[in-house]
This record gives sequence, C-alpha cells and structure tokens, in this order.
Amino acid sequence: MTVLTAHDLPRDGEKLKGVALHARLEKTWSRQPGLWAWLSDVDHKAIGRRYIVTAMVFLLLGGIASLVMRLQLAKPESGLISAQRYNELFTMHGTTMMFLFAVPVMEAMAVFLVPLMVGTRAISFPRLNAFSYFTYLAGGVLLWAAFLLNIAPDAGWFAYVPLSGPEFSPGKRSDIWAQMVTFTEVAGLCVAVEITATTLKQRAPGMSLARMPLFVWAALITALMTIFSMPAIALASGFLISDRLVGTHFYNPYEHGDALLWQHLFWFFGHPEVYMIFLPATGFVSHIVETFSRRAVLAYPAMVLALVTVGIIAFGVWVHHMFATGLPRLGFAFYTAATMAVSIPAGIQIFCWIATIWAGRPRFEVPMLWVVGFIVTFVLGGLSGVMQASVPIDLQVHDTYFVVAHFHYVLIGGAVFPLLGAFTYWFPKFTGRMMDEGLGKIAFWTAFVSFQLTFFPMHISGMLGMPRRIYTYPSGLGWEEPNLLSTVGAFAFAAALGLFLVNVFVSMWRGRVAGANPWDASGLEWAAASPPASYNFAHIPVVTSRTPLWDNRDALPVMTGLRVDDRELLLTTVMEARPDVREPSPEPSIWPLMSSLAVTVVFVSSIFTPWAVVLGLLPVGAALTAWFWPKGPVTPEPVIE
Amino acid sequence: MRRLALLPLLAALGGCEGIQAIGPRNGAEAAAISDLFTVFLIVTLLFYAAVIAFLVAAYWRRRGERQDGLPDPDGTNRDKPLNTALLVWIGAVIIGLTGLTLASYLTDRAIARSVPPGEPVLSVEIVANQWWWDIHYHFPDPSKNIRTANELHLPVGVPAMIYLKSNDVIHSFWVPNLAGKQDLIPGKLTDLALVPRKPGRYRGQCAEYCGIQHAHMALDVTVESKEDFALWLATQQRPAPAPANPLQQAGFDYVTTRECSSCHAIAGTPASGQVGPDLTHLLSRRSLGAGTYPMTRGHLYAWIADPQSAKPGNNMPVVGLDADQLHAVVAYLETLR
Amino acid sequence: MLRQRRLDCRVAALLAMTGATLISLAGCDREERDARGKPLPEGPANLAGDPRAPEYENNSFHLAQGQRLYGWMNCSGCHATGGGGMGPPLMDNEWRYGGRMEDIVTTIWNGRPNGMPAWKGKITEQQAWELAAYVRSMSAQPRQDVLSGRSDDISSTEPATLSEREKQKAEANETLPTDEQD
Amino acid sequence: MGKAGLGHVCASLATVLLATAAPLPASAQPNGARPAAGASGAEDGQWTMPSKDYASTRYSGLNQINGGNVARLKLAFSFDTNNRRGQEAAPIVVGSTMYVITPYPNYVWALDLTKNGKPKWVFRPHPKPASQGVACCDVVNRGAVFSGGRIYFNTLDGSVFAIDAASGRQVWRTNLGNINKGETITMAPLVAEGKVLVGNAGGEFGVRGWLVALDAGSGRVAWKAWSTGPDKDVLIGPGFHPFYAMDRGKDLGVKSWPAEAWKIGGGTTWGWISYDPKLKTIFYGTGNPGPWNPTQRPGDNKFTTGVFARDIATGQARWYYQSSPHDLFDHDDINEQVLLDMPVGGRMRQVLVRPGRNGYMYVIDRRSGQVYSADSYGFINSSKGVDLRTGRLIPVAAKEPKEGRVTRNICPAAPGAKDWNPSAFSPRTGLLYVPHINLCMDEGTIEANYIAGTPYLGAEVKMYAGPGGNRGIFTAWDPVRRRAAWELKEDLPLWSGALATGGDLVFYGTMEGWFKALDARSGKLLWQVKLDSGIISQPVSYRGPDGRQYVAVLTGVGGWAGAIVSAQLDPRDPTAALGMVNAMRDLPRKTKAGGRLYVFALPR
Repeated sequence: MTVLTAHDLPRDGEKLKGVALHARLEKTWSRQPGLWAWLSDVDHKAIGRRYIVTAMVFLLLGGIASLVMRLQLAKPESGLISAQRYNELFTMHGTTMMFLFAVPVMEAMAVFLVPLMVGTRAISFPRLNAFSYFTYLAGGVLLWAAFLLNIAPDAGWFAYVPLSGPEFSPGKRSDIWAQMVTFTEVAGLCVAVEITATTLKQRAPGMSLARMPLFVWAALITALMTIFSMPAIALASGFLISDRLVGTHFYNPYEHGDALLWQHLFWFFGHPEVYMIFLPATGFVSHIVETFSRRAVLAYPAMVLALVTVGIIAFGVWVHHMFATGLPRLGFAFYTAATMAVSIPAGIQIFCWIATIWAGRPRFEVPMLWVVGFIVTFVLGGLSGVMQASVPIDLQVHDTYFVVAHFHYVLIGGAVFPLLGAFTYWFPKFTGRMMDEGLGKIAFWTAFVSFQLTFFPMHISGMLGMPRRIYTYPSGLGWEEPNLLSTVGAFAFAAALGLFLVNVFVSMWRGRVAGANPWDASGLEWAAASPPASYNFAHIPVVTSRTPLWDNRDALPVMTGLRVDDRELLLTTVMEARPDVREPSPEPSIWPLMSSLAVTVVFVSSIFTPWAVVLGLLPVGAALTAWFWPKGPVTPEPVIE
Repeated sequence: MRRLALLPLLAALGGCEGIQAIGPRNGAEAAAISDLFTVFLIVTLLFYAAVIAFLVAAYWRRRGERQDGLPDPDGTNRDKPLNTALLVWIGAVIIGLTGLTLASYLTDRAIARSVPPGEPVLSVEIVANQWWWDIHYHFPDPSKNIRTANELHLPVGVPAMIYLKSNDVIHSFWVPNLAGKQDLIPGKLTDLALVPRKPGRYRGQCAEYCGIQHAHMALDVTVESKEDFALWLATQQRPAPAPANPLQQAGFDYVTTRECSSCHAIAGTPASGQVGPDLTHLLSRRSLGAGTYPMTRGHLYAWIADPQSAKPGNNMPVVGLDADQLHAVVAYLETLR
Repeated sequence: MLRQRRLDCRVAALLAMTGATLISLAGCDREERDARGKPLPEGPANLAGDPRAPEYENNSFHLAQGQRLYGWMNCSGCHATGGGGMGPPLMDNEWRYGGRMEDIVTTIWNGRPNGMPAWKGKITEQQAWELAAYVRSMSAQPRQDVLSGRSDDISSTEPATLSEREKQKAEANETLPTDEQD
Repeated sequence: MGKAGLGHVCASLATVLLATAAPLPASAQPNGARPAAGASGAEDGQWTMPSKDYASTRYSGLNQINGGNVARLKLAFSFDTNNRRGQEAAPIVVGSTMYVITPYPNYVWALDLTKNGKPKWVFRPHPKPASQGVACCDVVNRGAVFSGGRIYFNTLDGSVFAIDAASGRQVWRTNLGNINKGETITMAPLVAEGKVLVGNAGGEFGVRGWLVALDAGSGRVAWKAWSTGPDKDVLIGPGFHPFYAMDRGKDLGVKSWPAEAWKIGGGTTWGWISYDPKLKTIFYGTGNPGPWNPTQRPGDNKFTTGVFARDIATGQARWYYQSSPHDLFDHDDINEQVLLDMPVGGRMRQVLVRPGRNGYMYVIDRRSGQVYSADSYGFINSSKGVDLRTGRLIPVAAKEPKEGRVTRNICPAAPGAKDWNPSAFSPRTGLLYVPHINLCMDEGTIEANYIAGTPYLGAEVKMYAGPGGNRGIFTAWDPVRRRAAWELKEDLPLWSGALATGGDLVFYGTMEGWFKALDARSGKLLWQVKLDSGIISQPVSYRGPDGRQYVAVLTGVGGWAGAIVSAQLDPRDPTAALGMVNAMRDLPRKTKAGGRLYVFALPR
C-alpha cells in the first residue's frame, strides 16, 4: 500500500478552516434530502427533535384523556361516559404521561442537548439512537391504536395483578399494555446507554467531571438509574405476559405465586422512574437559574452530590407505595426514613437555586418565570410528599385524591414547568429563533394559576375521603365543589398549554432570529450555531472552567486535527477528559428502522402466540446483521515513519 | 398559596363534618393520625413559608438595580455567608425531618398497641368481592355467627379485630373516620384493629382500584352503644320471617326457588346461595348494591328490575321479571328486616 | 431546517394515520363488556345457527364471565376443569348432545335425561350463553385471541391459549351404553 | 363363554405377578381375637349378606380350597351382566341360587348354580335416569341382602325394594331419597330383627344424612335417625351416653354448626352397618360434613365423621364417637366395623375394630364407646395421632386446607387411607385383612355455592401416590398386638373388598384385573388370574349344589378411582373426578371397562 503522510488526509486546523472547513464538514455530516435519507438519519439533533415532537403529541393525547375524565367528574353521578371508558381513560392517561411523555421527553432533551453541552460532534451509537426512537414510536402507536380499536388497557397505569391477570382482564387489553412497556423499556435502555457513553467518553478536552454542566450530570445519573431500574419492570411485565399467554403461575396466589411480587418489581422501577423525570428537570433549572442570575450556581459540589444522592436513595423507597399491603410493620420505618431523606438533597438544590438568585442579578424573563413557578409548586408537592412518607398518614391518604394532588404537584410542578422553561430557553437551539416573550408570559401566568386551581382542591377532596380512580361519586360527601373547581382549572390549564404551543408555532415561523448565544449563557451548546450545524462544532472546543463562554468571552480555545473526510469524533478520558483516541462515527443507515420494525413484529405478535418469540428472531437477526455489516474500507490512517 | 394551604388544615381539624373524611376523630387510630397530620402540616408549612420568604426576598433584594447584563463569574468568591447559610439550612431540614420521622414512628407504634390486651375483642371477617363486602361475625359458639353484607356494625369503645380476605382481586378496606387503609389481598390474610370512639353512621369505600365498578364498592358503618349493638346482633341472628300474605308468598316462592337463590342466601329458607350478598336482613341496611342506591322501595324496584343500569358490569344479571313477579319479589324482600 | 421541521410534523401525521387506518379495520367488539347481553330476540336457543352464538363465543368478556359462572354454578363440581367426574368431560370432542353453541345452551337450559339438571329458571339466558361459550373454550373452539391463559386457581389443564382446537364431530353422538337407555 | 374365556385365563396365568410380597414374621401363636359371640353363625356354605355375617368378618369357614391346591383353581363359569359401570357388589348365594345386583340401572339377576349360572330371572327396578347425575363416585351399588325368602336392595335413585327370592316379583318398594336434592343410595342394606336398615349417600351435594329402619314385612318406616340437627331428629335421648366429653351436650347437631348450615351439612351413611345381637345394637359410621371447604362450617359439625351405636328397635343412640371433629379432608367415617371379642390390656373386651378413613385403626368398646387404641395403619402427615383422653384427633396446622391457596402434600388424601372397600377377619389367624390405598393430595378450597341438586364442595384436589410410589397396600393387621403382621404393596389403589377362608387363604382383586389368593399367614402370593376388567367388588366363597367350594367375584372397574375408565374421563384434567384422575392417568392403559361375574373352583 502507498504510504501516506499526515498531510494527505483532510483535517481541520490551520490548513483547513473557516468557510472551506464548514463546506467540507457539511459534506461529510449533513443528511441527503428525501424521505429515505430522513428515515436513515442518525443525527442526534434530528432524532432528538423527533423524540420531543412525538412526546408532545402524546402529552396532548394524555391531556385530552384527562380533560374527558375531568368533565365526567365535574358533577356527581354523571353519566357522560361509561365506567369502562373512564377506566380505559385513566389507564391511558397515566400510561401515556409516564411511559410515553415524561420519561421519553427527558431522554429526548438529553439526546439533543448532551452532545452539544459536552462539545462533541455526534452522540455515541447514533444508529442505536435512531433505533430507540422508532421503537418508542411503535410502542406509543400500539397503545393508542388499541384505544382507537376499543381494546385499550383498563387496569390502571400500574396494572396491579391479579386485576391485570388472565382471569380478571380478559382479552388482550393488558397484554397490549405490557408490551407497550416492553417497547419503552427497550427504547429507554438504548438512550441510557448512549447518554452514559457520550458523557463519559466524548466530553470536550478539559471538561473534567468537576466541570461537567449540571444538566449533563443529571442526564448521566438518570441514564444510570434507567439501566438499574428497567430490568425490574421488564421482569414484571414478562411474568405478566407469560401468566396470561402460557398460563404460568408467577402471580397466582392459589398456586403459591404472589400478587405482591408484581408490586415490588413494579415500584422498584416505578419510584426511581419518578426521579428519572425529576432529575433532568433540576438540570434545566440549574442552567436557567445560572444564565438569568448572571452567575454560576452556588455550591456546585453540593448540587452534584445532591443529584447522586437522589439517584441512590431512589432505589430504597419503593415500599412506600405498599404501606397498606400488610407487610411487616416495623420494616416500614426504614422506608419512611429513606423517603424523608430524599427531601434533604432536594432541599439543598432548592436552597442553592434561590441563593444563586439572591447572590446574582436576576433577570425575570420567561424561562426564569417557569423556574419560580417550579419552586413555588414543587416545594408544596414535596412537602405533601413528606407527609405521605409517614406510615400512619399514608394509610389515610394513600390512593385518595390527596395523592393525586401530590404527584401532579411534583410531576407537573417539578418536571413540566422546568421543561416548558427549558423549551423557551433552548428554543433557539432547536429552531434558530426566539420564542415570543409576551405570549410566553401570558402562557406562564395562566398555566401557573390554573394549575393551582386544578390540583389544589384535590388535596381537599382527598381529605374528604375521595378515592382515586372512581368514575363517579355520590353527592353529599362534600366532593362536589372541589371537583368542579378542578374541572374548571383543568380546562384553563389546557388552554394555557395550548397558548404555549401557539407560541411555539408562531415563533417557529416568525420568531426573532437568534444568534449563537442569545441569552449570553455560559455553556458550550451556546458556542454552536443556532440551530447547530450537522457537525455541531467546526473545531472541538477546549474547556478550562465550569462556565467556558463567560470565562473566554473573546474566543473559545479549540483543538484541531480531526479528519473531516470521515465522521470522526474525539474520545477523551473518563475523569479528566484528556484527549484519548479518535473514533469514527457510523454513517446514516436504514437498518435501525428495519430492526425496529422487526422487533415491533415480534413484540406485537407475541401478544397472541409464544411462537412469535422464536420465529420473530429471524427477521430481527437479519436486520441486525445488515445493521452491523462492516462498512467498506475508508482511506486508511497514515503510517508515520 | 398559604391561605389555600390552610384548607386541608381546617378539613383535618374541623372534626365532626364528613362521614367519610380523614379529619374526624371518631376512631382511636383516626384520632392519632389526625393529630400526627396536624403536626406534619404545621412543620411542613413552616418550611414552606421559609422557602417562599427566601425566594421573594432574593427577588426583591436586587429589584430596580441597573443590570449591565454582564455575568458575574467571580461572584463565587462572595459566597461564604451563603455557604454557611446552606449548612444551617441542611441542619434545619435534617432536624425537622428527624422530628417528623420520630413523631410518625411513635404514632405508628401507638396505633399498633391500640387494642389493649385482655379487653373483650369483637372478631369480624370481611371478604371482599367484585364489588361488595361479605361480612362475617365470628363467635365461640358457631351457631351464633352471622353473615351480612356491605354494612358493618360496631359497639362503641369495644376493640374490633377485622380479618380481611379477598375472593378475587386486590381491594382496600378504608373507613377514614375510624382508621387508615388495609389492603385485602388474594391468598393472604390481613387484619386491622378498629376502636370506635364515637357513635355515628360512617361510610367507607374500596380504596384500591378493583375493576369496572370500583366506584360502587362502598361500606356503611354504624357505631352504636353496646346495647343497640346487642339488639342489632339479636335481630341479625334471627332467621327470616315466613311470608304473611299471598303476594309475599309468591315473592318467597320466586326468590327461594328461582334465579335469586342460585346466588343469594336467606336464613330459614331453602335459598342458600353463597355467591352473592346474604339477604336475610336486607331491609335493615342503609344502602343497596354496596352504596349504589339508598335503601328505599323505589330503588329496590329499580335495582331488581335492572341491576345493570346504575352499576353496569356488576355480577348481578338482569333476570327480566315481569311486573307481577317484580311486585311479589319486592313485597317479599321488604319483609326481610 | 424547514424541511427537517416539516418531516418532524410527519411523525405526528404518521401517528394519526396509523390510528385511522387501524380503526377502519375490524371494529373490536370482541372485548366489549356488555353487561346486559346482546339486543337480540330472547327465548331459548333456536337450533338453526342462532345469531347470538358467535356474539357470545367470540367475546372475551363473556368467556371470562362464563368461566366464573362455571365455578359459581357448581359446573366444576361435576365436570371438573373439563375432564369430567360425575358428569362427562367437556374438553374433548365427544358430544353426547352436540357440541355447537346452540346445542350446549339447550343442554344447559333444558337439562338432559341422564343427570344434567335443567338450569332454566336458575340462571339467566345470557348466563347460559356465557357458560356455553366458556365450555366451548375448553376445547379451544372460540377464536384464539379471546381465550384466557388460566384462572387464578389450582393449576389443572393446559391453557386454552396453547391447546389445539379439538376437531368437532359433524353430528351429535347420541349413542349411550345400552344398559343406560331404559 | 367357554373356550375363549378359559384360553384367556390360562394365558394370563402364565403372566408374571406384579405384586411384591414383603412378609413380616408371621404371628405364630393365635392372638385370642374372635368374632363377637352371636354375631356370626355357624358356617352353612351360603353367603346371604355382603358382610357375610353381622360381625362383618367376610370369612367363609369352607376349607376345600387351601394353600396346597389353590394353584389349581380354575374358572367354573362366568356371566356377563352387560353393564359397564363400576361393580362394587358382592354376589349373594342362597341354596342353589346366586343373586347379583348391577350398578345403575340396578338389575338384579338370579343365577341357577346348578346350571352354571344360567339366569333364572332378572328384576329391572327402572330407577330415574337423572339419579346418575348426582352419584358422586360412579353409579355403583354395594350389594343386595337375602333374608326370609326375600331379596332386599337399594336403587341409585333412593328406593328400597323387597322382591321375592324365588320368583323375582316385587313385594314392596319404598322411596326414601330425593335426587333433586342430590340424595342417592349406593349402600347395601342390613336386615336384622325384622328391620331393613338403609342410609343415604350424597355428602358431596350437601344432603343431610340419615339412617332409616324399615319394617321388613311392610316396608314402612320404623324410625329415622338424622346425622345432624336437634337431638330429637338424631334420636338422642336419655339413653345416650357418649364416652368423651366432646360428644356430650344438648343439640350438638345444631350448636356445632353455623346457623342453618346443619340442614345441608352432610353426614351421610352410605357405608357399612354391623349388628351385635347380644347388645341389640347396630354400629355404623357417618360421612363427611358438607361442604368439603372447612372454613364455611366452623365448629365440630356433629354428628358427621363419627360412629353411632344405636338400639335397633327404637333407633335411640347409645353412644357416639367423632373420629374427625370438624373434618378437613372429606374423611367419611363410613368404613366397616368388625365386631370382635379380644383381649385388650389383658382383659377380654367386646370391641369393634374399624380401619378409619383418617388412617387410624380404631379399637372401640362396643358398650361404652371408649377408644382403646388408634394406631396408624397407613402413612399419615395430616394429624399427629389420637388423644385417647379427649378422643380428639391431634391436628397438624400446616396441612389445613386454606381458602384461595393450595395446601400441598396432605396424606392421606380425600379417600383416606382406606375407602369403603371392606376388610375381612379370619378367626384362624386372628388377623384383619385390610385392602387399602396410599394416596396423598394437594388441596385448595374456594367458597362453595349451595344450589340444591348440584355439588357442594368448595375444594379443588389433585391426588397422587403417597410415599413409596405404590398406590395400594394390602395389610394383614394384628388387632391385639396393634401392628401389621405383613404388608403387600400394590401399584394401583386397592378398591376391592377382601375375603378370608377356612383354607387360610385371603382373596382380593386389583384394578388392573388381577384376582389374587394369598397365604393368610405369610401373605405369600399363591395364585392369581388376570380378568377382563379391573376388580372393585367384594369376592365371596360358597359351597355349590355339587358340594364343591367356589370363589366368586365381579369384575367391572369404576367407582371413584375407576371412573376415569368407566365414565371415560379426560386424563388431561388432573382435577377430574375430584382430583382422583391425577392419580389414575395410567388406568385406561392397564384395563378396560367390564362387568362380568367369574366363579372359580378346583377341577373335579
């Protein structure tokens, strides 16, 4: 072979920069036009955007479900919809919001933001990323198609056995639910792996763990939690399906199976899941607070520590969902303590954010408003959570509307508010334009007020003894007023979110065009263009502090020498992020989609026959083979004499 | 916000109102929990107030200050006091939580001891079904046992051990005025001690989603004086009276030989079905269909004519009685007092 | 950029479309819980292909109800889990009085001389149909996707979801052991 | 029949024997046990009642066939009853006529023994066909009785018939049972002191048990003693003196039940009755309480699963002993009681010996009802023994069936360590020959629903072989030394009765269809023949008109254990036939349905 010298390969650097470099990189990284290319795309920004859009669609669907339920509950003994329909609706609402909106949208934000924040050109395993999206989409479509076909699951979003078992949930409703879970498990695990690898190996030179942005920390912890908790639910739903399809007895108490086994497995996943939704949100808040307080977040080490602590404690609290099951009473003390302990790291974070505002020069723009709304709302939810950590109190409020109020306070107040703030904040990165400020403020205030109107009365209906998941209720128990209030509030809240969406669409077309760093923020993602080029960064930035763009206001130090004729990434060491090796990143491919389709066929048909699992392996195997087929020889690396 | 936050406080402390509320202190456990709840409420509200105050202050502090918009990266050098404050805050949080955990633990132990040893204990077995409560009172002399449904009677002040079973799915037994929840889990035997303190009529409801009619699985509870309870018991132990007139006789014949008797039992008659609620003293109860209807003649007609209209999906079928049969059946059932 | 965004919107469109197309496919009433039974002419099963037969047989909710009634009405006492005992087996393809839905409903409703009691007046018409549907499911006669894997009960027969559908004999097998006929 | 049959027999004679003999040292010197004085008459070569005599010895003094010549035993003649259900009856021999009663439809055949069993006449009672639907464990009949020129027998649908033995014409008929409530009659009546004693069956249907005494002449009811309910129904009066405190008290038949439950509480009396002419007392056992699910009937459930001693004239109870208070496992106590006079603790006592369903060999005083001993004769893990002070069974909590949860490995299973099939007693060896079973079960209970005429069980059962893997045992029990003299393991459950003869032989049949003769002292297998179908009936021996000794037995597998063959149950369902099918899946491969009488004798 001909011995090449280093000069023969095109690399970024002195010889190749500016427009020429951009053109060359564009040629290497950008996507070809056309639907086929679109389906084969592996760009983390494109996939991230798709993830977000899809998740928002599911948010809408879940939201509509909740509105119908609120209408039904507006007055006692209402006959608006049948009991069966109502049960399907709350199952769809919970399932959609937890499995198809909240967790995926947080993954989506990470998929889009993390590579930008750590200053790399692509996410690790980009094809896996594409695969995970399509798989997630398939799961969501499966669930909602079932709803349209009148075979929607109706056993609640945590599908307790034996109710969801073969005897008491005839037909395929519960199987569809369980398989939808399997879909989202697979998708979630894929993303978790990518995020872990990206954060640990692809950080810009100099971005040691001690300089890693807080959202990236949150994403990392979340990914690790996903990897540890998902197997539990996979086991649970696997047992359920085999009980229902091949008559195993995992959950059959009569044959010494155990109905509580389900609850243990489910909540061992289910409770960490809540923090998988909450932790990324705290990441958003940290970034927003930092940018709009014009100073670094107070006590960075404490904040990181808080994230890690939550991540660990999250696995020690699942039994607080089972205080009423008659497990040994003394053991409960531990779970009470653990649950209470979660509010220590949470308390630290809250304090640091407020202290940052205190010590900074706060600018109350829309993202910041959402953060304030978050603090006011989430803390209340957190405190009602502290109440439920107490066994005796929980025995009263468990499964009442008090709990419904609680988790909407922590999930909407604690995750959706920051998320909406984050949308406004990173909107320029998604679209290249700014969101409209006026609309944004109106949307926020309506959302904030109507949220309280919707969910605060639920504390009261709960205290007045209203259990959750009842499709109707008698008059005379004092439940009428709170429920009516909630219904009114719910519609106002929906309107507010509608307004937010309008703002999104309007701004997408007519929003003020944003520069690379419209908020004058400090993170690397703001060093890339808005929206970022297909290759994110022309040169890989070098990081010297926690707030790079503030500390190097004139020009960001960069490192050069990556090949531009091939998709090449720079891998760095885990702790110190010293440059390690150069690594090629996979080309676009249609096979992730094909594999995803093959997997879909297996999962869906295994609802009907166990043989699907065996036969289905063939197409899956074929698709994966094509996926991993070694690509043709690239121009070889030079041998330097 | 804080003004709103007082509402549950009122709900919790506003004792008497609510026959299915968490606040009232009608049972030993409920009272203990109610106190604990108040403690929690006060402590948490204090913390909440502190946070909000801090937030507002943080905002007002810098209001009106001209902002050059430039970030202040070396702000971190002036953080010493704040870091100290953070430590103080963490300390406060930990102290608060420890206090609450302790309070919660002690209350829990106290509840566990709520049945003093040696006191006369009433033993009641409650079997949950989709979607009704099957209630058995057990006595040393089995021939004194009684079976009723959807209505629990308890003598005031007498500790009652409630043994809980489920025939199908997981249900949850909950009479908030008296005590917290206890799930009924197939294949397991769970129990709960009730110590009613105040005579009155309360209402409980299944608190674990148990299928299509979860909403209509209520339980009426009557706490009464020992005398009244003894009276009630004596009535329940009596078999059903014989039909007194031809109409009742016709109803009797239908109920005890036709579809009804395949599922329902009426003591003293050939009807011995075990699948459905015992009807021996149907009319002595406050409601029909586990809280679906109040117990009135009209609703009796409605329920028997079409149990699927108000409680669709429940296991009582539409038998399709003609008018005469319906009148007869109702006439007979009305003798079951 | 704009192209990208339009394509993103297609995702949403895709969702809606799949839904729509699926709807146009079989309108699923096979899992409808109709507590009140089919709005069809009442009265005992007319042996000529009663329209209620498929309605009940291919509805998983009715099958499930049939399964519970089978226990509640003590069918299991004589016929066990289909293997029989005091009564003949129900899981095989031997049908003394015919194995079609209509035959089985008639057997349940009117009883049979050699020991099968008449359930007319003890259960409702609908319950008889539900029982018949469940009885047929013991030999996997209904469509596979309405069958249940097992009940929360003692483990007994192989799940209907896995078992081969028993080939139905064309006509009822009326012949009984000679000594039982007088 | 002739050649084919003989050929078949010879062929099977060649086949290897299955049973494995495990003889313990045979008891050399006799133990002093003998049939109750006056309860068994002198040997007349006839066999007039299934239990042979009032003491229920099932012992024939004839000794022409003995250990030396039994190997030459040959088929004399055979007769096809043309009935393919389970044949549990004992042929009755009076003079030169043999009377055979079939299962439903309960034909009675009179066979002329002088003409190799040529039918003289057949009587068809035409019982209601619907009665087949309420017979818990096959449509069996356990035999007819001859007395005073008449044949007395019961039909499945609850009727009692008296027919003229010579002509086969009906003398009277009395209906006692109501099949619409699930009441049937499968037992063999006992005729004594001009009374026909009949009990009902249907403990699986929540019927209320009773024993009725009919006037043998007219068929009118003399007295009726219920097994549950107030004392006046149970015929409990001043003369009632149970030995143990637990059985004393007023109206226990009501007070030991939840309200009303006694009305559907079982306690049927479908088994054996013995009679002591000296004491003028009958002894019989009562069946299981209903439903099987014990949680639905808290209390002792008197007077089920126990032994009654009654005055035969008035029916007034003398004493009662409940062997399984609050029965948990369907352990009916209807097994036979063999009346013996034997030394207990050095003194001769008038006792009854009964191999109980719950696995204990009870020795009970006939006068006082005191239990002298109760020793296990099979494998038991569901109880720790019998407390002789209180008389109560010592339960094992872990084996109690629970609602909604299977309890595993309960031994003995629902049919007990021994079911209805009666044992035989030989005064020559002083041993009791007990054909019994070795089954365990998994049982779970569910709330039973009562609908008149349908099963009232609330239990789900799966049975299987007990320790050792053999489902049957033939035990020679020494009632005095209170231990087994020798035991013989059988693969399949033993569902046939035993016969002991003066030739020191014991005969019994297996469910594969082997008819066997053993040495009464050592248990050595001396002769066996494979017959067309399994044997669950009661072999008898008699002196034929030609003076030769004959041994007769009915084949025709069935009953609870054999229903899988006789009713063509589906072996894929382990819970079929109340869980018995799980233990009998192999039976269809080992035998087929049948219904033939075989009579054997030594060649001339």
